[in-house]
Amino acid sequence: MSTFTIPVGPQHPALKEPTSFRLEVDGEVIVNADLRLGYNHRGIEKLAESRSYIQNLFLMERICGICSNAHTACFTHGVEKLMGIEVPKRATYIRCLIGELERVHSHLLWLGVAGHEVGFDTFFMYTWRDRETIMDLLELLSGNRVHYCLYTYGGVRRDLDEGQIQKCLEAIAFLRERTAYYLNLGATEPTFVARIAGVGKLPKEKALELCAVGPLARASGVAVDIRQDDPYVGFGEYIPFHIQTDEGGDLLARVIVRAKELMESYNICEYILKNLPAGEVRVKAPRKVPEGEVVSRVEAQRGEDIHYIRSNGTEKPDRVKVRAPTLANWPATLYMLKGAYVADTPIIMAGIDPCMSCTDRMVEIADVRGDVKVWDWETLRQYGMNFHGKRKV
Amino acid sequence: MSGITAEEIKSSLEQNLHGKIEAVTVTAPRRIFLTVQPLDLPQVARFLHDKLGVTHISTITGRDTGTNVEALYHYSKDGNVVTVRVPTARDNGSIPSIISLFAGAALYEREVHDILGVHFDGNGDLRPLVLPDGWPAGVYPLRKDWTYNQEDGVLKK
Amino acid sequence: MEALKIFAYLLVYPGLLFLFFYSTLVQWADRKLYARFQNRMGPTYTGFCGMLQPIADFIKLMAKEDIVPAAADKGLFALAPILGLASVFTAALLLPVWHFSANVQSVTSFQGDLIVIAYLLSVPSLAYFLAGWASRSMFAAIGSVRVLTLLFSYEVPLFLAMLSPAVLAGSWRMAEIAAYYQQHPAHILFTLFLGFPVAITCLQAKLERVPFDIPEAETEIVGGAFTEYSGRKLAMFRLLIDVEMVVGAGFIAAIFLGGFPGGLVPGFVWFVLKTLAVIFVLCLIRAVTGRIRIEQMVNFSWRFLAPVAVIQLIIVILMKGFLP
Amino acid sequence: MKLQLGAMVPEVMKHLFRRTATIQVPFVPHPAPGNIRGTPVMDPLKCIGCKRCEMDCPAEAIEIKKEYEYKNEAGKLIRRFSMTLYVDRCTHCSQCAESCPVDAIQMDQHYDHAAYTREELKFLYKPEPMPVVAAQPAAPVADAPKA
Repeated sequence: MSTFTIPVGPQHPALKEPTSFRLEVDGEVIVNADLRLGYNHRGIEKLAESRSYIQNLFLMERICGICSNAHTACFTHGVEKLMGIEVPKRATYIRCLIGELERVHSHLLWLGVAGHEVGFDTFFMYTWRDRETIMDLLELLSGNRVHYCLYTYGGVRRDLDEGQIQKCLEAIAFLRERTAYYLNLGATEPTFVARIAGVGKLPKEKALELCAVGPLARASGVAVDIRQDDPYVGFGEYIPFHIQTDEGGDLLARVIVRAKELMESYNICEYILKNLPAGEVRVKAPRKVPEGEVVSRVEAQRGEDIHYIRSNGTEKPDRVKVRAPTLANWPATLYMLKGAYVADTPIIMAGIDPCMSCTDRMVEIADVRGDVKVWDWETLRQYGMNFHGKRKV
Repeated sequence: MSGITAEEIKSSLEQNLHGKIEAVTVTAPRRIFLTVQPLDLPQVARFLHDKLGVTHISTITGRDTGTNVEALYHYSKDGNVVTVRVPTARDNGSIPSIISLFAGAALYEREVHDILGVHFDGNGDLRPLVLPDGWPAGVYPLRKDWTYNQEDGVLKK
Repeated sequence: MEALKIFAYLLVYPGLLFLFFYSTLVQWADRKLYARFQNRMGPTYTGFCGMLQPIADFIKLMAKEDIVPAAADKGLFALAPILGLASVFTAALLLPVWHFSANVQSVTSFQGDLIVIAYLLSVPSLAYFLAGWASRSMFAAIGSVRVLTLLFSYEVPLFLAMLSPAVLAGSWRMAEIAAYYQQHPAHILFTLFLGFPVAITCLQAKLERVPFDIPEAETEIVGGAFTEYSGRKLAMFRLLIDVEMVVGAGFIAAIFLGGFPGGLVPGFVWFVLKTLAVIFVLCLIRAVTGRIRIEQMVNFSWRFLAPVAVIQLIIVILMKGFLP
Repeated sequence: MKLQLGAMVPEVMKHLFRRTATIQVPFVPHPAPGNIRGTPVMDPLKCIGCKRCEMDCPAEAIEIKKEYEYKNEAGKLIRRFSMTLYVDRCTHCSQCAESCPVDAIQMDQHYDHAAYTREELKFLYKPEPMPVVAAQPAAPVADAPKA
């Protein structure tokens, strides 16, 4: 039987963000897969070169909505190294806390999406409902649900008070119980297990060869975690951390690794909240950054996030390179798709927790001060009527 | 935290690849920078892969220095980042591909080719990855002489 | 008077009018239940507790632009929803709801109507297949192939499960099966524990609901056979699925749960209660499972559903020998 | 772990009779936590016109303009500035409030801005018209549409 090609994307219900796969299928089995990125390219790397460091702080946050803190953290750590400033200890604790809370919200989101991709919508609804707890918490701590804007050069912008710490501890106790339930459910519900066990196998050698990162690599038994290998914000130094891996290499292992990481994050958060040192939360930072170059890495929720920053002694960086974890995981995804069933495509893709906004970073940018093309209500209405009038509908 | 340290990597590189590498510096804990000429890159990459056991390449950064273009290969091993700087010419610059050793680098090479116009010899698949269809050939947005305003309407047919 | 009765039977109850409104109500109940299972609200704004929401959706879809793909087979594309809808409405007329007495045969109740209704309920699946095939779209093509594969996997267990009550009652007529259960209420138990679950599972597959919504798996193949449908035709398909749900539930209730005794008004009440009970179970199944793959479905139905239905049949035949 | 058919049934049955987790926003008000970062509000009396907010705004949503200057009775030169805030671009990051050396910009609690045109989302904070006679400056007027 000859093969035929299915386009998955740029718009497809399985993809929450635009990207494009071309799957060559033979019946229900995929024989070849190809990838095209760039639908979300916003030119952030180019844009960063024309913005000051303070503006870039917020620009980096907007690379992605889910790992907003990870990118800012990575960028800020790098710039602080260039500036040569030491961050107060209380500030690093709060930075670590917000990073782990973000990981919790992202992993809960992923659990829900995994459920949704295999048609288990109830699982999706419950995990997302419980994720709201963490979103409310983040809003309470930082003033916003998604873009926390908590990082600044030399520390954090908001301090924690006693009431907030209490609320955090309560929420974490609640989420710990729920996560245990989901972990149990994910491993016992037959239809769910049937869809994830043995699906999307990625052997350890392949994970190493294709440079997979994050939970994907850890679920294949590769013990890489930037928090352990290349510690930042005090991991391993004064904040205890244990790497979580699984040998399965399939989607079930990825679910388990993420659930275990959730538990580990709860432990870290509780440790931080109970051992928060007193003191300042920020020191003054210069506006100009001395010349130099730095490679900064952070373990984002999806894996290793790496920034290369080069400064030239002015207020604006010379080059900012962002490599988000999703891009590193695409080769492994293409490998996993070959030989899989068409029905497993969405869950395999979702298995790496893809984030197109992170992957693509560039598009034409209109000068916002200039003539912004605006479609007002009436023009839109007229356009619609003309469009349908021409087609005689 | 365990495993090889930055200083060990540095001394190992200096001993074994004498003459091939320049300016090996440890700028910060676990950060090594070195410069390699394009034609020596395969040998350095092979040394890193076979002798030092580096399997992971984090990314390839492309940078326009104004006079030439350089690609920075960020290899990662036990928490150390070995950044190999490979300078090449701005026009028709080319660097040997490393995808036979590091299969994961294929997309990074495509991306650098897209945005800076560096050709990677040996990578057969250098189709546009991030730039839109219909992007004119020979226009590389991340070069310093490219600005948004000048390319206004670049996509209009 | 008789003519009026037939007219009312065709158009009012259980004909067009009742089926339309009742199926929208059932859709509402299904959505609301599903939402409450998921700790959500479900339809809220249209009518009392959002009861009119399905009707509003229907009207909205009817008013939408009707797009026919340029490459599609236009005749077949338009015919498929009408074919499906006609067959389920016809099937509804065969349900033993109103002026049936077990002794009198009529044009809507005869020996073998059990088989006829089962076949009429299979026609929608064929309509989905034709719809997907006529769309000439990649996703629709995969969807329609999956519709047929699914049809082959659930149809046999369903027929086997249906056989047991028929054998028990010794009749191929739904009214007589229902009457048999009404005379021997305890005999419901014989088919309740094996045959009924198999039939419910197959009905779930027939209605293409989670965990068997493989042909229209939204996250995999967009909308399956309905990918290219829009406007009026999609509205017809949506109505078709709801009516099929009502008829399917009524059918299961008639042959497994003792029918709808007592003439017009009590029969109506029984009909609503029993179909809603079946739909509650269907909705619960939908809420607590994920979608399985097509080859897992085939495995499941031949390795599990069909043998269970056969065991049920053997039990019933043995019981038949011992019963007075 | 052992597979268990219908593992989620107890959970969903329990929730059938519970209060829903969702509410009917916007018909039922959903209160934001007290320290949410809202929209910048400017006090024209305090502004010294250093334009640091304009420089640091990552979305380029702030425009500071000099309105007028005059000498008051004491002979002191007084400059007054207005701020135009393009709320459609504002990312509510509160960097402006942080950059301001005289605390002329504060964040309020409004976050739900929606309008049919961009003009409605242009908030103008300007000082009182210049006093004809050099008198005591009056209270400022925030010429912002009511949210």
